[in-house]
Amino acid sequence: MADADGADGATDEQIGGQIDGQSTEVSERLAAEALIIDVDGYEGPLDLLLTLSRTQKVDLRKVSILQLARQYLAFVDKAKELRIELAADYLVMAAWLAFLKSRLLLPPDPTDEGPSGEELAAHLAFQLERLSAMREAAAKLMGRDQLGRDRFVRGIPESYDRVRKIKFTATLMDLMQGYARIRTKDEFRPFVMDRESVFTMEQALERMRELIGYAGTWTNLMTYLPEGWETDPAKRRSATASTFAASLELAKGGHIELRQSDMFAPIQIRTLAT
Amino acid sequence: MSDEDLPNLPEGLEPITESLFEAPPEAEQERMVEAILFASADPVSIGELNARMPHGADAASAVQALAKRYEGRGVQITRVGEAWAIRTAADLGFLMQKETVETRKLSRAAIETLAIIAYHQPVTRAEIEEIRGVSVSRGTVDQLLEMEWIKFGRRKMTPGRPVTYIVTPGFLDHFGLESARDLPGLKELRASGLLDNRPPPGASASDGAGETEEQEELFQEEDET
Amino acid sequence: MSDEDLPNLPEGLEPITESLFEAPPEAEQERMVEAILFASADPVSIGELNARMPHGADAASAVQALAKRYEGRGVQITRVGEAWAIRTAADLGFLMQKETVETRKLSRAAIETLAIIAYHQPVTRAEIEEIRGVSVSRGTVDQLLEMEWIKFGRRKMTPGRPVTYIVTPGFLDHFGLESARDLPGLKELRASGLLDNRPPPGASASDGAGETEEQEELFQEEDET
Repeated sequence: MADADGADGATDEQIGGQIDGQSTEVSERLAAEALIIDVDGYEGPLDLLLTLSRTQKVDLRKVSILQLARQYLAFVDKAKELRIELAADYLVMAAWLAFLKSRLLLPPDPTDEGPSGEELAAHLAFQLERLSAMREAAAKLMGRDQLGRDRFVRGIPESYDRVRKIKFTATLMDLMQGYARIRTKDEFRPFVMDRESVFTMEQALERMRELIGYAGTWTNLMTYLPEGWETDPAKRRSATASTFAASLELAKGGHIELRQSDMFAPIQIRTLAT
Repeated sequence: MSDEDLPNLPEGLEPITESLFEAPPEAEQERMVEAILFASADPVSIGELNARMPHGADAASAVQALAKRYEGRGVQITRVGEAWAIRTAADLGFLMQKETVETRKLSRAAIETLAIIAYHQPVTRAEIEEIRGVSVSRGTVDQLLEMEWIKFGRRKMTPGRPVTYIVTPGFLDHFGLESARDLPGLKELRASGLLDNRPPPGASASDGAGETEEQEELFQEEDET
Repeated sequence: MSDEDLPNLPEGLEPITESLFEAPPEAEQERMVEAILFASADPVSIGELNARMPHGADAASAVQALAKRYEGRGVQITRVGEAWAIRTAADLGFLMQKETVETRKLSRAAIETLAIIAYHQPVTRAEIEEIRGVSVSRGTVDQLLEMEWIKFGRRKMTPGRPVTYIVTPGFLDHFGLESARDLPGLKELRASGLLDNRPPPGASASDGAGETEEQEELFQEEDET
């Protein structure tokens, strides 16, 4: 904490200068220079207050906040007089301390619900003590045996190899499906619609468009079934359905007309003369 | 595997697992911990030690035995949070000019901020600023984060859910602390109430109470381990 | 620095250097060597040790003493050319490897081979190939053997006396089966709708039954062994 001590010394002088008041211009200018340097050296108004409080040379808990406020305000006045630009933080603190000073000096106003001057002063004392304690703790921390300075790590660390081991696994489902795949591989194929005995409507439409031109007279729809599809029941069913659907499509387009004389009677179609 | 895990078998029948994964004798476990710790520059956790040692080994007690064996030697078996590392004895630092790492000189602000985080963790930036009475520059916190001496803790349950900072195992390792509880003067500071988050008079006290509890918890956590 | 470097002084006159830089006790020298060897990034020669240690120290004998102290420990003080270093004991090298296990699905060929063995055990390689309709690579069988899911059964009483394969208790354990007979039959597989295939044309309960019978017979044989 050599730094802080140094700051202390400087502040002592500077406070002394203020109290002396009427000194020569030269010493005033020297004091002004000291102030500029010191303001730069402080880490904010609380730090400045802490430094000022040290001049009281008493336990931080017993520091006279009133006296401290006076010292701080005197410092700020001096700074203004010497046209030192003070950071806003310092001025806010000055205003607050001026308020605190008035609170401490005037008898308490019973109508005021805010915290009393004593409470505010006690909190400020706590803040100062806490900051001081943290500074000491920081110094103790930095005084410990540090790694890379006092204590050292292994100079030749042995990086250890990562051995990758692959573990294979399978589920019962994989096993069963695998077996089924082999045992049924002759017939096995992915489940898809059996295209072999399906005659699609597109196919039927294409076929009928070619043939329709010749159907000037009423013709049985069943005669339009493609060759080879009439006998196998599955094929016949598919071809019939698609041919019928195709004929409906053609009728919708106005290419043909349909008729059926009775229920389950043959469906007949013919081209519309256009 | 502990003994409790083994099935009760009729006398004379050895469980197969036992013979397959017999834990190595204690002296051997100590050698293993010794080898692993010597090989690593970073602290190694008990969990990792156990993972690397044969099944059934008890790294925790082997480490303890090893630490005892190295008492007073040129290197020390040191505890760093949940992990263990070997470090040279501090009194021999003078021999190591060659190894000395030139660390970036920390500013006064950075050192104070670090101390505040260590003693008040988990702590928000606003709390650090209140304690120091001055705003904390981003660079200061960034530098400490970069050095991996501090890291983000969980967010505070206060409006805005601000992030908190806590110190890392790297911090403990650097300053030779077994845990945050071993910070110098921590007990005295706590006893004197200087680590309490005392809100300024007139401010609501509720925030402060919660914080202290959380802090308590954090140090407690350290205690238990 | 060796004794020869000291100036010859008249008898009775102690050289000042000697009293100023008294050599540390032997135990202390050992600690120093220990710390230096530990922290140094390279093996350290006796000359360098002497240069780094306080005046009057005898690094060579300190190294010897330290090496003795580490005999049988997890790390060894090893000579590397003209220099000395701390190294992991050779028998503990295995601790310096970290095994990472990666789980992968068994290949289709391996699964099919395994399934055939499970359903048809004991089964020869020729039989597996006949059932699969493709040749079985040596690697596939070796892999299953290595996984300890299959093992050799007894030789078949056919020309050439080929070896057979059967599944292991490890296999049953992995698939949660009491015995290979618990494997669902083809019919059940189909009935469960797990398989996207139609029964073969004209297929037949008889076909399936025959299969099962055949299998049953095989398993019976298995049981006897």
